[in-house]
Amino acid sequence: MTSTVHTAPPAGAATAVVSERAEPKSARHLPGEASMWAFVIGDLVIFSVYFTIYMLYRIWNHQMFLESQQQLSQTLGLLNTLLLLTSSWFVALSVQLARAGEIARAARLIVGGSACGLAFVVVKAFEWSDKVGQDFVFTTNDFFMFYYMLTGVHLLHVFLGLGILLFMWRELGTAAQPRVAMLETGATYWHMVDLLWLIIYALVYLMR
Amino acid sequence: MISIRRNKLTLIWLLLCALTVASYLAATKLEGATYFVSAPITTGVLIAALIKSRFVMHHFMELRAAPSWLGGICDGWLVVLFGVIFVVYWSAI
Amino acid sequence: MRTKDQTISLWLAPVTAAVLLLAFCLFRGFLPPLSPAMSAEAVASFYKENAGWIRLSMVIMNLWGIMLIPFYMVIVIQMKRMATPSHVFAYAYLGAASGGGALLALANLFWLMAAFRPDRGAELIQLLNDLGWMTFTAPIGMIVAQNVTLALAILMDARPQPVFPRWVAHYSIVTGILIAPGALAMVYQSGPFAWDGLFAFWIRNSAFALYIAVMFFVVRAAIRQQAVEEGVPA
Amino acid sequence: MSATMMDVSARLASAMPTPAPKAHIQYRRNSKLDQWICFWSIPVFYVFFGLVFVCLTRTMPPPSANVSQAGAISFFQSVAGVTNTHIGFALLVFSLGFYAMNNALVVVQMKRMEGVSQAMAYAYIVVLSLGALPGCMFIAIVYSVAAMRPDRDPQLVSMLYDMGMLSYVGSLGCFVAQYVVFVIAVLLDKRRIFPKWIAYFSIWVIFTEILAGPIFAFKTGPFAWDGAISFWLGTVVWVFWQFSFTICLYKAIKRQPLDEVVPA
Repeated sequence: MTSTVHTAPPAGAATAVVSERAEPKSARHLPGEASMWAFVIGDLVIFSVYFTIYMLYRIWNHQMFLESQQQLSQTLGLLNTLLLLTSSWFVALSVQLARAGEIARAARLIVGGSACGLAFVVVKAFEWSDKVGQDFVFTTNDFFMFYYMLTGVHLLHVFLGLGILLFMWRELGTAAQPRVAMLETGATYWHMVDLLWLIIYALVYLMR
Repeated sequence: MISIRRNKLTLIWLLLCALTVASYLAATKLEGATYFVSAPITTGVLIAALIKSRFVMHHFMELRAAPSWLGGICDGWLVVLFGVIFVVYWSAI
Repeated sequence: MRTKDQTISLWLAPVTAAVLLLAFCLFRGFLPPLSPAMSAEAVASFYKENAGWIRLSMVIMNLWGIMLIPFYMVIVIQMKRMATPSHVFAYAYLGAASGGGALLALANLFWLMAAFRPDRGAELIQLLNDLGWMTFTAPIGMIVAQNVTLALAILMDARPQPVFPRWVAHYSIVTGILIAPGALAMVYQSGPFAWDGLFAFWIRNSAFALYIAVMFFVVRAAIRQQAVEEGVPA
Repeated sequence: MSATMMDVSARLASAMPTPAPKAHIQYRRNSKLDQWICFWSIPVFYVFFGLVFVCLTRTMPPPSANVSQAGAISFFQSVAGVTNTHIGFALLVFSLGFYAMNNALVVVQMKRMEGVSQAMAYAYIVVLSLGALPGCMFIAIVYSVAAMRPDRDPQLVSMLYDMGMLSYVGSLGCFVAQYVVFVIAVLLDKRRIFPKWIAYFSIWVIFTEILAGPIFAFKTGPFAWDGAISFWLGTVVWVFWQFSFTICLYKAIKRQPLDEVVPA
């Protein structure tokens, strides 16, 4: 057992990044881990495939998509978009403050961001149950199939993101020296969730 | 102490919200109660979405300070995705 | 004190073998095995006439067939005692053993389902019978993997006094080769490789039974060796 | 073979500074031969896998989910006429044993991690031993039974056709559990046995697995079992993941010090 210890990296790669960040640097800086960016780009590509397939089905049955689209609640869609934008704003501010050492304020902003994320989930649950109550379900037609699929897979990303925000909050609350790289990594994921929603909102709710 | 009120991120957030509300109004209030195919509305909301996406990536995800190859990849992705969406949409009208 | 449970599990093996042999003899479809060439009506009337015996034998197999797993796990533990570079083969053996157990349980259920309402349409009874036989006979990959990983581990065991003697490795491989033609039951409906054929039924199952019997003595010796090494009475 | 191994081990043992507590422990530190055997079983298994599913049995890409009973029968007749289904699945059930070796290898590497209990390693092997039955074995059994008697009642042939495809494309939980367990272990591991990015890549696979759930509700469109999203996108992402994962595994074994003692 003991022979395994000495082979471990001395302090972990993340702390090395932080100390690098601490000294003033004019050079360009990759926010968060490179591997998270690999994930984000791959996820964006996967979603692009969903969006493209959605667009094809949409033009193949444009009229039906428009009629079904009309059954959506535009107000709830707008509310959810504003919630996620606000949440993203809070998290972006939080990273900025954490970098400047204002840890307590940064933690409060993470709480705000999580609250907006949770509100998004609540609104989504209400919206879905309302639609199901009106007998618009996953198998109703192709539009609702895509509606539930796109918003559903996005919602799963939101759940994962809320978990990540929790870890960020814990990092800010408990670590003596919060790892900025870790916060940036989590924030990158959360902004991606926001970004994907902006496109889903335009494609599913707004476009005609 | 960093000010939130006089912060570039806050300005960006306000712009994003304004664009969102504008697209919402355009899509729901411009053309009456029944939805029909409308290239101007679609083009408008898609351009708004493109601008918003770019803002989120550039300022929230901090691509403006990131190595330029990463910004290039992300901008390239936006161009390709919205290009495909536009082409598919216009091919049907 | 780490060998008592192993000894108990070891002795569960002959008990299980006896129970399986009993179930095997009570299931009229094994002696001789039902032919894949039987018509649906013949299969249905077989189940109608022998429903009681089939249920009895298959419930016995259902209850006690998986009891071979503790014995397999003793082999895993003995594999982990070997001076192999890593325990990778022991874990492969463990995974393969659990996969194989699931298949036996599934085959058994198909036969029981066929016997549950034998007055069902003949085609349905035939289908359940086909599924039972195919699941029982063909998926030999897991058993073969068990034998191969055990053999490799034995060959790499660098202890001065190996846990299992080296001939067990060769014997495992031979048994694996004898069992492997069971997969051909997916290809042939008649002849020696059909599920009632010489290779896929008689040789496959006898090789397996003999292997368990031989392994009983081999594992017993290994447990005794462990007890001596650890200074514990076996 | 054994003589040379002991020879090598003796030389290595004498070169090692740490005294070994028991005589036999020094022998096990001499090579990674067993892990390499298991590693090379991965390409062997996937060659078999591709040969069986793509070339022989024509179940990948999957046949249409939207077929009549006659269509199901003609699938088995056309493919089974040349006994490809039979030979294919016989090869598959034979080669599935390699799969057990692949998974055991991941267990050994996961047990080397630090900051993670061995629960994740055990969970990994259990979910995959379970998953082999619905995810791979079941279609082999059911399709061989169907191809064996294509003159069965058409309803039954059609049912077997669905049973095979639904179990093969639709066995999701075992594999979702595999990826979740793997992600948790890799992200918590302080030694970085596997790089972080492979954990992130696994999250894509989790999401694409989840999007194969709708195959149980659709016979046409992107969510049918042969659909663009449920099958094609999921498969592309999975193949990409499997390649990256295999490379990571290779590097992990390569980097493992010869004298390292993996916890039992």
